[in-house]
Amino acid sequence: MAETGFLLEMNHISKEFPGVKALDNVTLKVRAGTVHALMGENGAGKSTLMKCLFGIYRQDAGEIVLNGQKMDIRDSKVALDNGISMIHQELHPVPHRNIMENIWLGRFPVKGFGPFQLIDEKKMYQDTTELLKELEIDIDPYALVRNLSVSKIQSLEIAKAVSYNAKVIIMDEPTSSLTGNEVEQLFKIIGDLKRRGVAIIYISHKIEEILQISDEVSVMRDGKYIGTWPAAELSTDMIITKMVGRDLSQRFPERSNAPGNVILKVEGLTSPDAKSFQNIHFELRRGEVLGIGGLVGAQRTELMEALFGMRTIGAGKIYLNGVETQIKSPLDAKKRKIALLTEERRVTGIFPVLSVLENTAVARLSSYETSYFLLDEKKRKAEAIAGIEKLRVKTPSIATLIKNLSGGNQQKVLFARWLLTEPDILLLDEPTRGIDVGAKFEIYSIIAALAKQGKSIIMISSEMPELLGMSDRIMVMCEGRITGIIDGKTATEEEIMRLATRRLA
Amino acid sequence: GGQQAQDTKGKPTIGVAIYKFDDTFMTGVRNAISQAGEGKAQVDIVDSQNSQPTQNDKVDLFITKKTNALAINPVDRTAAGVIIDKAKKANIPVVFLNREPLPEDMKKWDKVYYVGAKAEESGTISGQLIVDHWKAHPEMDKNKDGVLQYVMLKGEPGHQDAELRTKYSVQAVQDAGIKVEKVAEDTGMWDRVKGQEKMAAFLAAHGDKIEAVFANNDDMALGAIEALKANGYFKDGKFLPVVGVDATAPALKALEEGTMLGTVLNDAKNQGKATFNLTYVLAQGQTPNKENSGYEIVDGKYIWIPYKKITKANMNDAK
Amino acid sequence: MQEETKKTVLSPFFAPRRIREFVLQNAIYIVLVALIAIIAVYDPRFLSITTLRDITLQSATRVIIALGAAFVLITGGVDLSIGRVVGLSAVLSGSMLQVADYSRRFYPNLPDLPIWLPILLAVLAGLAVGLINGFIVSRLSVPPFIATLGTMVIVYGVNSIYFDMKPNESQPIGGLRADFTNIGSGTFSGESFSFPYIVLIAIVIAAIVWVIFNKTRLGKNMYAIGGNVNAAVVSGINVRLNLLVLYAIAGSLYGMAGVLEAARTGGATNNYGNMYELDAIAACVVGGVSTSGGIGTVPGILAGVLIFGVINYGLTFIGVNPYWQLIIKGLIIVSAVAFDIRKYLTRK
Amino acid sequence: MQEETKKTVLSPFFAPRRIREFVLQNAIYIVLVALIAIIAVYDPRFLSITTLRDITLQSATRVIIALGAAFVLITGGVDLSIGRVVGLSAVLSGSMLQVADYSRRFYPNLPDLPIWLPILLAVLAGLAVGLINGFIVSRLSVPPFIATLGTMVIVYGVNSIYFDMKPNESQPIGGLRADFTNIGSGTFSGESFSFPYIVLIAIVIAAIVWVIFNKTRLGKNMYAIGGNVNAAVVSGINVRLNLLVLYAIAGSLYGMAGVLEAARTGGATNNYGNMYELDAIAACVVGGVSTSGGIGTVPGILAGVLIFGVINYGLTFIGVNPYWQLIIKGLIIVSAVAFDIRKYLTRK
Ligand SMILES: Nc1ncnc2c1ncn2[C@@H]1O[C@H](COP(=O)(O)OP(=O)(O)OP(=O)(O)O)[C@@H](O)[C@H]1O
Ligand SMILES: Nc1ncnc2c1ncn2[C@@H]1O[C@H](COP(=O)(O)OP(=O)(O)OP(=O)(O)O)[C@@H](O)[C@H]1O
Ligand SMILES: OC[C@H]1O[C@@H](O)[C@H](O)[C@@H](O)[C@H]1O
Ligand SMILES: [Mg+2]
Ligand SMILES: [Mg+2]
Repeated sequence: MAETGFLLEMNHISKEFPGVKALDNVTLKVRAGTVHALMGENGAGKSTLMKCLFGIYRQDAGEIVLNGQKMDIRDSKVALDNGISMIHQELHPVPHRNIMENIWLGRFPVKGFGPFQLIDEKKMYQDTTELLKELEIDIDPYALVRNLSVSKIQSLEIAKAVSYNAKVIIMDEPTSSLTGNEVEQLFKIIGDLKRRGVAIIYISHKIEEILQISDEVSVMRDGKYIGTWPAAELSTDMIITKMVGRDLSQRFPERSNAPGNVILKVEGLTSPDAKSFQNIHFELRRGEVLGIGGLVGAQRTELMEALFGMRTIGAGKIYLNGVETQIKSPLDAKKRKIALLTEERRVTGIFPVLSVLENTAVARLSSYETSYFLLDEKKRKAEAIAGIEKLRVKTPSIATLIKNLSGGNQQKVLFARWLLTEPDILLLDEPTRGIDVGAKFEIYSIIAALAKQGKSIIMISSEMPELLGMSDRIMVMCEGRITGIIDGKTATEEEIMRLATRRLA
Repeated sequence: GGQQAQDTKGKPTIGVAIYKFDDTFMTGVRNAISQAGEGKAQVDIVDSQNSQPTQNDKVDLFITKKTNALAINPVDRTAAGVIIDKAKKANIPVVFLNREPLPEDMKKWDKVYYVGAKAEESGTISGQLIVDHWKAHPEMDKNKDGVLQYVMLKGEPGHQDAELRTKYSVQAVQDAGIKVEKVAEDTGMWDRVKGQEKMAAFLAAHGDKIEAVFANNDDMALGAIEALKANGYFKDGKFLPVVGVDATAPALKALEEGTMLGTVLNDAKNQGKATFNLTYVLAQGQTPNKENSGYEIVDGKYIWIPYKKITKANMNDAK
Repeated sequence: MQEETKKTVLSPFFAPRRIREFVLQNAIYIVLVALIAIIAVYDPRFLSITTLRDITLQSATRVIIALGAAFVLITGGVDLSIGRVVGLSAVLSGSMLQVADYSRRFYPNLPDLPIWLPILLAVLAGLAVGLINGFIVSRLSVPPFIATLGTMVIVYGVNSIYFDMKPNESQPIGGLRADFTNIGSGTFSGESFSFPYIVLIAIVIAAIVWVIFNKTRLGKNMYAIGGNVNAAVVSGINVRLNLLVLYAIAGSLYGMAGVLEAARTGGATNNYGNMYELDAIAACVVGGVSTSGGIGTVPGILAGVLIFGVINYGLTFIGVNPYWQLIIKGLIIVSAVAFDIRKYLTRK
Repeated sequence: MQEETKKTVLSPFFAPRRIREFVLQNAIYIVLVALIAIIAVYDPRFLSITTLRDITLQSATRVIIALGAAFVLITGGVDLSIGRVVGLSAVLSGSMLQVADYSRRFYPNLPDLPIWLPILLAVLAGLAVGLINGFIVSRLSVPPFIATLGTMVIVYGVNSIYFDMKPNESQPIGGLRADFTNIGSGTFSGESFSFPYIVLIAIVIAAIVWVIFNKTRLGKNMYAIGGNVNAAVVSGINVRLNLLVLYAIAGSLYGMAGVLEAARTGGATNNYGNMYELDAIAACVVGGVSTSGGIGTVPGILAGVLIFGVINYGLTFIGVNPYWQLIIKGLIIVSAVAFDIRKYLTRK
């Protein structure tokens, strides 16, 4: 190691995209055997900085020094060859291939020589089994990735990143799709890696996590480097202040909603798939926030999708305002003033090649239609702009393609999209995934305000504080069944965990 | 481009539109046209890519460039009417070749001519080739029923030559007093590969029942011969008469080897030469006649280049 | 956009970066102008009103077809049935619009129909094929390539059977009525100008398509479906219905173009339109339509068609040998797109 | 997968669910068998050794071409240059392998070359076009559709210029040497059997391709690139190099097929191979290759080619009118894929 004591130094890095200065003279210094947290609001430039380190982008200016040596990281191969691996914020699975092929992609073990090298399937299988066992991930190496849940894919990416035996591992929001056990598991892995002298750059919006596992914290704001502090010297509030540039006194807004009469009633709702949700009964009131807790695989997503007309229902009834209703398609759902913010932003959320404007207005078009089938362009633009301003989306313009926004800002655009439809019932599946604290507060405030206006909200969340802080009632699911519905004001994390694992014992 | 323009300064310009450049026969014609025109005129030959709309576009372009005469090998003979209207409006004489416009269109203007062969004739001649063989070789009637069992390999459906050859070849056999039975017919799209594959299926389905193979052109006939070879024909005395049209070089080779019975020469050289001579005279503002064009002009508008029956005996005529 | 404009005002327009940006954003129009310039250098007579008229005339039906193809391409599909649909509607309209005294009428005893009726029928035939394509794609989940490959051969088969009916028996259809051919070759003429009807038709259709693409729900949905079909479903877009309508519009445009091809050439055969799909798709892609969907504009498509028009016409104009024309054409296609595509590449 | 197997042991194999699953997973093979059965019902003589030989013979070159096409399709690309490359290598090999006493030799004074030399040159020509395609796609970022559309016309232009050279002047190439045509039509014959060389060649190539697809890095990389190119990039795969190699292999396979077409038919013209790309891509897709990349197997592709082989041969065999053949073919393509695609559709 060089005398500086740093394993990795990124000095004076700048990077500009058309219309955005994503990185402006950023410096990051990381020591071996430590977890270095990188924090900042959505769009602060964290992912971009990491992409420069991993050879996905090339910085316009600045240098990267690894082990005292100046590096020219032309592409990801160079990064990997030099002991840098990465868990990406946007997951990168190859859907139609199996687990092993996904893990060993780019470095398949071969046997034979010269042009007659064939893949050593056996070794690949053994290595995979070993790796998965070591990391306590329970997946069949032959399973096709397209059949896995998001959380399994996330675990897979973690396993892959670890398997490179890298000196530096970048983790860009690795826990965004993980719950309980899996997060614990990851932290254990991180602990092991630290002991082996690996440096981990850890990006997350979950401040509790950061304080729990990191040694040092660097903060960025608007593409600029703000500073680095030992984690031990920081508190949640201090981090927030440094990130946001101002104080944020509360994590959750005051709520003054008063749940009214029942708007949605679900009776015995059962999926035709025996492994999915079974015999679901619950009621949702006007102006109520109903949280849904549970572990990944609890079939919460499937339940929401069924309510939104995306899945067939085997048995059971849905009553809207007391009237039995069949919801056959999302269009149907939308007409009945239901909105769904899905879990997988990239798969079912954004239109990557379309602009922020189009992405915002897309679910609301019928209301801009004048006679003669033409759209009222002025109104469309005005409403979309109002929508994204309300959510403080950070974008150079409304004409910017959404794929060029940071992950969190994309999420806000999706939120704006559904708010424009003026729904009575909002189904939110992990609504604050990948969203920074400041923006989270904004979203919570919006949820609270909507509830106050009499709108009803169902919110799936794997973040306990969020469930506790926002829900009037919390419904907990396990293996497709409801294991309890508890009062949000009196509930505790322990209680939710107990219910979430009730059927597993 | 530029160079050519200098050599040919002061010489008349002639615009030629061929229906499709990679047609074997028409390539012979266009080569003959440019040969005849060498040093005398600037001849612009363009490809209509087997598309009538494209050909119309090319004609517009020639008119814009004010060529002195047009030679058009129509993709679709009925489209001649529109082309004549365009030419008439611009007062540019036009010679059609190879595919004959309808008589009512030919009558539209006096500066319209036609050079070509009668497509019917090529059909009739291939029929006669079979008739000659039938008469000379009674064993050709394998099942001795006095009826000719034949298969037909048709060119591209809807193509004038394909339709007429198919019709008139069978007609000629019947006209000679021989009864016919069609065992199978399919399109080989003028193509050697398809000719071979269709023939293979015919043979598998009908085997020895087949007594003759008509192909609308030589390429398909040669494909059929390959399929026959694969089924043991043309050795140990096993024979089946195959006839084609075009008299291409590979076909002549097959005549020589005795695998093809006969073909029909479509006289590219004379079609090309007559076309050029006619346009050349017209381009200079003269009225064509036998003296200045070198060919007899029938009804004041038509030059007929005859088809020729080709067998092993007279194959040198086709070289 | 708004912010962009502000910046333009601040930084001098001719800063190298601005120029680069401008060139990239307008690559395709620059290619078009450059092509014209190069040909004009070879032969200055190329810059004339007649040339302009010829090229626009020749591009008119192609514009209509390419716009149809764009409806499908932007949804992320591809349509191979185009050419055969053009052929079908050319034959259909031609067969019902022959002069009474023509020797080989398709329907010997058909009375003179009002001209709009056969045209309407031919367009409806195109629409019907479009609906079938849309149905196969959206209901049977067959990839568009295969769905339209299927209809491509089926439509050709059906058209050929019709064309082969007695008494026509696969003879080219000719003797079209003057009121019909006049649509294809007539002009509005004033003292010093003449403006072909067919060009006007193409312009009107392009304008309508522009409105559909940019100002209607259908158009926005089209971009959304091509941009991310899953997200479109979740956003409450009736994807199946929209696809059906979009394919149907595309089909009617091909049908319309087939009618105009018959009118323009004064004839029709079952082979009309053969391979037009390749030209149409190529023109779209050269004009900036993405083959993976979600991207494409009407002016871009017009430029794409015109580029091909200029190449086809210009190379013949300056007398390039047809085989060399192919080579040059291929090189231009590839380099135009290679140049244009830069605007989408994220700089590393 | 393993879990599935476990369950099979527990639940009786013929439970309706199992059957459904089995049918879906093997849709394409079932279609193939069903087709044969239907034709055989019409005409039982269809089930014979000659038929089998003819169909495999006719499918041999198509298998090679379809396998080539699959290399490109699985990367998520598409290759329109196929047919023209086949034509190029047919003409190249044919032009150098004519008998000495043929009257219209392409090279009148060329000595008898060792047979492998012209064949090698023709295959290399295919490889070169493949490399160019790969270069345009991977380096210039041109979408494969346009890149290969460009080379398609360029290759045809080049081949036509070659074919039009004096003294050949676009005459069909004939008089091929017996040792050459023998590759295309010869057989290993024993007492009671005969096995065509060309079928053996196709089988060997299919086996090699199977190994490449399943047992080599190149193959796995191909699936990864087609499945998610970003995943490939961030896993440190040299995507450009892999694409280059994959397109080049595809090109050489087309080249090989072109040589065999010339040998099989005993002739060649510049029009050989025209439109083979459509057949090849259709066979692949019918055989389960996804047009959006990442999916496809060698047995599936073989089944796809055989389905077309059976349709083409069988319909002629039972004497269906050519136009009806088209219609039936179109219907089969669409329904086979509609049926097969079910296995990927997640039940709602
Ligand atoms: N390819 C791109 N093209 C244009 N702009 C981009 C591109 N990638 C990122 N940006 C912009 O750069 C800025 C930084 O984005 P980045 O993804 O690094 O943010 P982040 O800190 O990771 O945010 P988040 O917490 O939401 O993931 C944002 O304004 C974003 O819009
Ligand atoms: N066996 C499977 N095959 C395919 N997809 C699956 C399977 N199991 C789960 N999924 C998908 O994974 C996603 C999450 O799984 P699931 O619905 O079981 O958990 P959840 O309780 O909704 O979890 P989360 O809190 O992450 O939303 C869903 O979109 C579901 O469709
Ligand atoms: O249109 C193509 C066909 O034209 C015919 O005249 C010729 O005889 C055929 O061989 C074929 O070339
Ligand atoms: Mg990020
Ligand atoms: Mg008999």
